[in-house]
Amino acid sequence: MIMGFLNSISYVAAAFHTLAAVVVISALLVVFVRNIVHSVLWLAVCFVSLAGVFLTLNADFIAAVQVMVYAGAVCIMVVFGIMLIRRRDMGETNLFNGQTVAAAGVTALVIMLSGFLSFKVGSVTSPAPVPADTVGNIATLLLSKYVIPFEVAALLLLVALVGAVFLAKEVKADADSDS
Amino acid sequence: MADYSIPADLMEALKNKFPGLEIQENRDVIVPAADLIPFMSEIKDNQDYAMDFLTNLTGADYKDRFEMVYNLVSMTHGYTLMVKVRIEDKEKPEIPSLCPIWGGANWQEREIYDLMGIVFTGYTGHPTRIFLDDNFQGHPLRKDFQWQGGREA
Amino acid sequence: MKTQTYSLNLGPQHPSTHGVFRIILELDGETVVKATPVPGYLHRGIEKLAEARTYTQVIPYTDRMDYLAGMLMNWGYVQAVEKLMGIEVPERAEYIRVIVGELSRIASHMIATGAYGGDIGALTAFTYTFRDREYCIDLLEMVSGSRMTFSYFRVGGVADDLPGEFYPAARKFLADLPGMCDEYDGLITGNEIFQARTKHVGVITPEMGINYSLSGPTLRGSGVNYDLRKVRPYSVYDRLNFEVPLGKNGDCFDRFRIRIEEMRQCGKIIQQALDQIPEGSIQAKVPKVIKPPVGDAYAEVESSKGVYGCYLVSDGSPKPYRVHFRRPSFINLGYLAKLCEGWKIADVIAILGSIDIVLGEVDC
Amino acid sequence: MENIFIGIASSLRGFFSGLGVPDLYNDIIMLVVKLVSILVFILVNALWLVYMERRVCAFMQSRLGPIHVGPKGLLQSFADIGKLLGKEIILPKGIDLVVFLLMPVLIFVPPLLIYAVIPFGKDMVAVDMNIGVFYLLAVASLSTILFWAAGWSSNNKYSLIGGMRSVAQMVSYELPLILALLGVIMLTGTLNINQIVNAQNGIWFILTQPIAFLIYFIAGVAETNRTPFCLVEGESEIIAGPYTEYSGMGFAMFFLAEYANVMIISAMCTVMFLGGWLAPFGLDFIPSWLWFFLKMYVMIFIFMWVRWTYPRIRVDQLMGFGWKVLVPLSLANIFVTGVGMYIYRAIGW
Repeated sequence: MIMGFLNSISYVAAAFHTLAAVVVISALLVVFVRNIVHSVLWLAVCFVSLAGVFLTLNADFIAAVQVMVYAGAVCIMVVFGIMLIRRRDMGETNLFNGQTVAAAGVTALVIMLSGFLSFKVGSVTSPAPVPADTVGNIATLLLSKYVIPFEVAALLLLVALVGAVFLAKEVKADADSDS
Repeated sequence: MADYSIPADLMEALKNKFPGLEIQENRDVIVPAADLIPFMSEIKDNQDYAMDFLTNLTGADYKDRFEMVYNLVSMTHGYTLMVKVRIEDKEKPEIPSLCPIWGGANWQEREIYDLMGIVFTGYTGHPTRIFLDDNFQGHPLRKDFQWQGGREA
Repeated sequence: MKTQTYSLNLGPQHPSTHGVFRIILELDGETVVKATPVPGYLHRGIEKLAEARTYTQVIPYTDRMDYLAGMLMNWGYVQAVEKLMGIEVPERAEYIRVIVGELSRIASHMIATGAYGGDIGALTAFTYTFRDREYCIDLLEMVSGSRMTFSYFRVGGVADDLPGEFYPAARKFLADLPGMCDEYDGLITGNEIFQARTKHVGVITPEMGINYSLSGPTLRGSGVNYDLRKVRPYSVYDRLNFEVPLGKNGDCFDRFRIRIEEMRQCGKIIQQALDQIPEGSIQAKVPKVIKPPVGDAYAEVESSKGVYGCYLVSDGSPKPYRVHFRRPSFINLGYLAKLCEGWKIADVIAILGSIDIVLGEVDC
Repeated sequence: MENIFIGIASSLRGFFSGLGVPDLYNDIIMLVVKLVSILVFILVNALWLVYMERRVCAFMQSRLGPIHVGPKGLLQSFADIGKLLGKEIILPKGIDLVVFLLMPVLIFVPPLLIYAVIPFGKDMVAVDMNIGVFYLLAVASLSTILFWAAGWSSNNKYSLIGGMRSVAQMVSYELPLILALLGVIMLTGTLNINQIVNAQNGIWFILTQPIAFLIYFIAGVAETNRTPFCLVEGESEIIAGPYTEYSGMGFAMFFLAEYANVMIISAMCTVMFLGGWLAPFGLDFIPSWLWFFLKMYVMIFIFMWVRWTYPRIRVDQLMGFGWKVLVPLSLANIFVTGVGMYIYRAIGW
């Protein structure tokens, strides 16, 4: 009987729902825990499980990017942000402020909008199977059809990098640490 | 043993400048406490002596007085000189600090303050205890110090 | 950007403070804003203890100050007593003192060299110098029967003559010594990372070095030629031919390098002393109970850390009235607070290691 | 010999299908078997590496190292583990309890995930992933936040400094690490680790990409926090960095994870630059997995050699070296590789 039950469910679907639940719960915890460090750690959990969601969609490249860029790098950036907070005890660092109502309104609006859009588009399943070599396709697309946006993005990052170097230099003049 | 003390004529010049000076037979110099800072500045800055190196700074507790001992060396001439200062006030011993003249005096004065209880004046925030606990009572190197507590109570 | 400093308590239990020493660091990120050294965790009151002992009984206490170079500590004290009593030490005893003193200096510098490697992160250097130090300590054991706290010096001479097997063993050690120093140079001094870590770090200018009464390799690293063995030769150093290694920049690297060079010079000194050592008595005629005349005396020797002085006051009784030791490690440390400002935490360790302190001596 | 492990796997699979287990479950069982054997492999190797490190260190330092426990001291690591298991886990005041206790456990997850894609021999890879190299780099970057969280939760300034250093170090060394591998990826045109190994059939990439190998090696040392880049631990400055407050098995987990990471970097050096499990000079009679281990252990030995020879670099020098030397060098390497490939094709070999 158990065998029959196991055969009846789709493992991919089960994995998807589990991961989705983890994503939602961890995302909520990011907002609701009171300690901002815990919040960051939950954010990492959220990103990693989001990568898992991508994996269930056979988008392995995007999943790896998700882990690398978000779970790896963005968390590090948040860590740096935390270090700039002046508080001895991290216990009460992630609190609600007076704009709860406004934020709730905006959130509700976003949820409604995205719900409306997904309803309008409907769930579309591509008839073509997922290509095995996703990376190659992405590379080809990036360097042919989307070459101009790609280059513009690269330029933007370069500008950001130069700006960061410039800012760091300014700070140095203020006799700051280099961590 | 070679002689490294200051030549007699230079000593004479010092004696003329500071009448309160007392030169002992082994050429140690006893300086009145009031003359200490001018005397030390003189022998450090006057290039005839150039006593630029304060080797040793210590004190001793005698029955009727405290005595500060300063050993000076001249890097350029090679002279050595032992300067002594007598502090007659046993109750509240005070002497001007040499920190403004020699940085090396700082820790040695703190040590003497800590262990012997001689207060060095004229340098803000100085001296403080260096070895013993800040809450420690008394100054152990004084002859009248009695150890209270511990194993040999 | 506005930043906030925080304080970090370095020690008294810390792997790199060379004992129980504490520095309170005020840090901005990893940069030191203010450093406050706090000694005193090993203070035993040797100066007070000495007042209740006879003159000879004080000798073992001196070993416990710089326990890495016990012979030199003995030497400074007995020299003060001899000066106070006006004792002429026999020549053979003086040569023996030079030999064991320089061996002690080598042993101390070997630890300084190896431990400094460890401070910078090269732990292997530590084992190499310790391996070689064993040979050095073996020689001192032959002479005194002890490996660290020798108590070998006596007022007016030394406790015992050199044993027969000492001479070949010492000559073998001296033959090996340059090779050992070459090995340290190859392993540590020549290393690129080591040089990057130590060069131009913690610079002491000659003026500041003199002003702060620094001595020993710490001062000579800044290029100040102040070595008592040359400047005011005591014992028989005026008959021995050696050089005083000097640094140029006064940085950690120079202070470190000088110690290795000094080891080579020590080897030369011991070699000459072994060649020149005369036959004769090893002990001057000294009364059984040492009772110096009333008065005071100050004597100095060049220990491995710097100028080690002893100020003695006698009231004519068999016990010293007042003993004060001028400990080079203690006075060299007085400049640490200023030296550390503006450097990183890692540099604080490098600077502290380059001064080469022994806490037994600092706290006395 | 060559197919001993593959043989075991297929006979196991055959055994289960003989029992009438459906294919799907058989796949899952085989995956679990593979993962468990990888876990055992990591632990056994980490224990062996602890012993090896001590012996190599002793050899470098002209002493003997562990010789008393077991033959030639081989059981020393087990004795150590036994000792550490018996130790009390000390929980300092003011720690973040959950994070503090969780980190030594989680620290083993990234290495475990990475081993899934490493080919230990011909056809001996748990998961033959299309984007293996990229996956590996992505997962490897995860361990930094674990170090940081361990340091933060300890409520100790030394730990926190160590944690911050680990973040700063990762930010500066992840980039050259990836850029160095890009040269190889350009040559092969694939992210599949097996294909990269196969591409080295003619010539190992250490010969065609020597600069990339050097950069990868240096950045790899920095990734594993070993001397001369052991700033995160830096025992003469910050005691033991993030592990300062850990005792007993918690500390041992970090310790073992370090060796697991050393193995990963060595294995990656082997795979990307030293021809993986390919036999050099046609020495085919030695099985491929043995070749892989030989090469990996040569790399591990070099890691240890470096560790016990060099002093530690300073934190600002580390950043300067990463950003001012390694990153430009790796970018130049990519440029030269690109131009070289273009010329190569233009000549038409």
